Amino acid sequence: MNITQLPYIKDIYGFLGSDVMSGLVGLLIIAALVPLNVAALVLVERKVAGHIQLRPGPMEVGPHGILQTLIDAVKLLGKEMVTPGLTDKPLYWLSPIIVVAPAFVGFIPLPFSPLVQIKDVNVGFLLIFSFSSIGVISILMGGWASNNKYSLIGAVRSVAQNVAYEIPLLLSVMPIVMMTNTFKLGEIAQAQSGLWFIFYQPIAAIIFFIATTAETNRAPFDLVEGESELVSGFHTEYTGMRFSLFFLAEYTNMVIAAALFTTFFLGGWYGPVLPGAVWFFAKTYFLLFVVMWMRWTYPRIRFDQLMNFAWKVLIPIALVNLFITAIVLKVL
Amino acid sequence: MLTAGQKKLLVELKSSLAEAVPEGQISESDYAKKGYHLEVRLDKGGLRRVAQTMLDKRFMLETVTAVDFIDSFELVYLYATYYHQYCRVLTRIRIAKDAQPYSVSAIYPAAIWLEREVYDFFGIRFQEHPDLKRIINPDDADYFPLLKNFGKTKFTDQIDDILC
Amino acid sequence: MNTNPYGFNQYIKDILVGGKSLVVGLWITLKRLFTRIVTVQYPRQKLTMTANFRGHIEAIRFDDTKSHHCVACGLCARTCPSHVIKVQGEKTRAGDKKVGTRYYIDFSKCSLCGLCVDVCPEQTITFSKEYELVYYSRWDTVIDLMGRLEGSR
Amino acid sequence: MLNIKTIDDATINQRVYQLNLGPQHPSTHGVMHLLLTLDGEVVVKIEPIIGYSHRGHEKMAENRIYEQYLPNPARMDYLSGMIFNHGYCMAVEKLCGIEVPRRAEYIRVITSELNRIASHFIGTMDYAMGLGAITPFLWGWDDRENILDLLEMISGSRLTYSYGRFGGVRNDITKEFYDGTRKFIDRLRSRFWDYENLINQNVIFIKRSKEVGVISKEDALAFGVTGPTLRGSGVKYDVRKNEPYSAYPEFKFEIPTRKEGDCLARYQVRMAELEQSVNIIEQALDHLPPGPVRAKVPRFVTPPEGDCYVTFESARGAAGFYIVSDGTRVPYRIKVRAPSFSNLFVLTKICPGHFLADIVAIFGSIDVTVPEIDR
Repeated sequence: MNITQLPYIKDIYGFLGSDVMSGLVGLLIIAALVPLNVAALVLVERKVAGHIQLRPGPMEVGPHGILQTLIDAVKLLGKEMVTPGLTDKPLYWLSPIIVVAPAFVGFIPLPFSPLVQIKDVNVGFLLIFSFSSIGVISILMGGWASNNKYSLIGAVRSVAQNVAYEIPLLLSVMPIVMMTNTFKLGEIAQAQSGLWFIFYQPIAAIIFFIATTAETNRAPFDLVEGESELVSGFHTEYTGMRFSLFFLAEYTNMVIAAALFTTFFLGGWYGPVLPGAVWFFAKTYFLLFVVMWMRWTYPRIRFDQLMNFAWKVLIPIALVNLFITAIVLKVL
Repeated sequence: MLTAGQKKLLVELKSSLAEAVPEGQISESDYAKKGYHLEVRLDKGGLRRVAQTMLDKRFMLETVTAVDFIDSFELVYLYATYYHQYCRVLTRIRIAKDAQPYSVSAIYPAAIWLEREVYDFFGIRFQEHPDLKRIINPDDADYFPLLKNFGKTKFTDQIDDILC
Repeated sequence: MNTNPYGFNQYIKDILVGGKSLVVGLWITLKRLFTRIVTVQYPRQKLTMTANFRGHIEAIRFDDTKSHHCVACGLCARTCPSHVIKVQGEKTRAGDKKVGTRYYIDFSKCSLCGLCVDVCPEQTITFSKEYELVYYSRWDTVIDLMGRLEGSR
Repeated sequence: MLNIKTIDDATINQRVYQLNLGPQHPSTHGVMHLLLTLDGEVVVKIEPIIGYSHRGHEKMAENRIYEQYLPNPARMDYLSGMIFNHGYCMAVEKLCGIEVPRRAEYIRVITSELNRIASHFIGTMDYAMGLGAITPFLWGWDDRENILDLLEMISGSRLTYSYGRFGGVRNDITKEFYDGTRKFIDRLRSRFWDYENLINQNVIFIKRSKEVGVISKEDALAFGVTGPTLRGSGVKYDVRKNEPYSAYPEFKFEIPTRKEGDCLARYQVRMAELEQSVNIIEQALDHLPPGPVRAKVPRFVTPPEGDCYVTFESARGAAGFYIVSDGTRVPYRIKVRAPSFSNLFVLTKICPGHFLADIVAIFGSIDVTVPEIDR
């Protein structure tokens, strides 16, 4: 239920109030807010990394380096977009675009607060996961097209990694869907008014968190652009704006992953006194801090261990968890 | 001030080396002044025989180097051990400028690189060496830098008479 | 989780011990997150060099002659490994010692080994505290110590 | 560890491709070029290509008198510059028969051990960074900064010290250095717990280092491997203990070794050596004898004709100077035995069969400095 679905809106605005327009307006808002959000996130990451490593992080631009990311964006805009020779031009040019597009679409079904939600798609759950898997194709295209052995290795690794972690991701969230028997994220969030689902499903929460970190190539699973092995993986040959598009997509996926965790396990917008959206963003940003925190603590997992961990640990545990939830729901 | 263990080891070494390389002169030298206990001076050959006995005595090939005495080269092989008391053996062999000694890389794999470096800087070609090519200098270099006549310019002559 | 087969409890123990070590790792980084920053923002704040710091060499101003004691003996020029020093001197009056007039060093080639400072019989050169040895052109690095002493050249 | 399938040459050149790890690569600790022949991600053959930072130290030695060669050793292994500097002075002193006063020997031990701690910090934390953990590297750098400040206090420079002179050291240690070292030792001891739990116990770190790059005792002997890399394989060889030189016989310290010989063992040996070095420094500071810091030595030494070989324990292994002198003031030939040179060559034997990520780990765990190899 969101603002546009209130009955009288349609007859006041007529065509303007229809679903299509609200979707468009929503997308415009996303297109405006998400890059700002990413800019803030990049700055927070560099500050957190700095303070963990006993250094202040960027301090030069603006008070306490606040405008650092904006200046970086301007610099990246100014930088020349070099296209190395012998690259597969169409794929090379298309890859950054395809990586960013699904990242924005992921915001539509997210229930920021009971009123603020672009469109409570009745298959919101599936929409986000299906669009997020498109990102992998673009990484493969980027890696293959830039005609560089390191990026090819990075791209091939990212495909295997995302395929291996898509399954535990979905399996760990199925118990939630079984408990609320709906795919609409709004209703899932609403069902947690009493007790948050993290207390019902702690194991599923941990698996979901690990799987999303691996899905967005972050922290101990950042094999795709492991700096110390593959120079910087699939986006080695990208410069200027194309490089920042990859960056944008990575951070947007991180935000979506954290937002999903809050809607599924941390009770979406429920919180004691503050309005819904504030609680939602507080939880999401805390989760993002945890992801950044993990990045600056752990070494990188080796590729075969990554696969063993997914297939031999996460998936069995997720299945067992699903099985137990099914029995418990049947019995209750 | 050799310890008992070292004395026993030196005696044992002398005997096995004498029977392995009869024509070489084996002399004991003062560790405090020279840094090595035993010096084996060869003239014709026998590098591989010495290397084999050293490996049997569990010595390590520490370094291989050459010294350019204007009319001839002197190859120096240094073996050290860490299993018994510490002991170091230096093997010295005088070879002509265009001689081609046998490589010990079959016995000590470490010698592959050590001998490549000696070739790279002195031009001494080792026979039966797996891949004798330059290791540090650029591959297409046609000079051997550590020879005494390499790089003799007016400037370096000037320095020599100032300093010495 | 590695390939060799082993009991189920080892499997669980692995996960639990591993999990604990991961959490302990997080706790350590959190602790460090709130400790004091140790870095110095270089262009904004500058560190003072210690007494023995070795910048490029400079002549000492003595109070008895209001200037240096260099007698242009050339020992430092001879002992310098990279031939960086050029000394010129002249004898003003017949009986006296020579007095150094020009003392050129090219500190881009100087390896700061301190041999010249040690070998100088008059102890007239020492290390300066200058560490920003950056110039736009190669020839700016050739400086005249005597000139810097009088502040003219 | 994967047992590499026996690939016959026919298929070898279809599926196998060559990858250049270096000379410009984030984790090659200097300009090192590893030419890898990969089958997928498994390494079939590895060939280190060296010579990028060759400056001809041994040729320089033949144009300079003994004193003028003093700055060179610190430029060979820049991470243990002090140790190499004292090593070169020891070699010339042995050649000329110069007697070094006890206080100078103690100062040499203190500064060498401080330099060893600083170098081990780089070795271990750079290894951790090779695996992807960037934070410990910067913590290591923070601790190393204290050592560099201490050494700058007495020697005047941070990396390429020319602090040793024939017959002792250039100047005496100050009170400030004495107290600074005491404070540094207590601070460092409190930090060991952090490193231990963040890295050594971390399950990802252990999984990445266990059974990776195992060097057996026979390989180590055949390839002439020395230093922490050798002690990781269970051989108790440390020149400070086996061939005691300078003032080391007067201190009590043990040689840490591990049996497994894999990357984790080498890492643990280096961390354990940190504690041993701290003990040595403490003992040396406790009984620091008074007296001169430099023996009476002529301004330009002229050693007698002959040759001599002196070995000492640098942070990477048993380094050595072989000096041939012809009685003049200019050495006839100086050969430097670089421990990294032999330690690096072991890679060609132990790397095939590992993954690309392991190569970076093994290369980091062997801890070589490139200028020392190229000399």
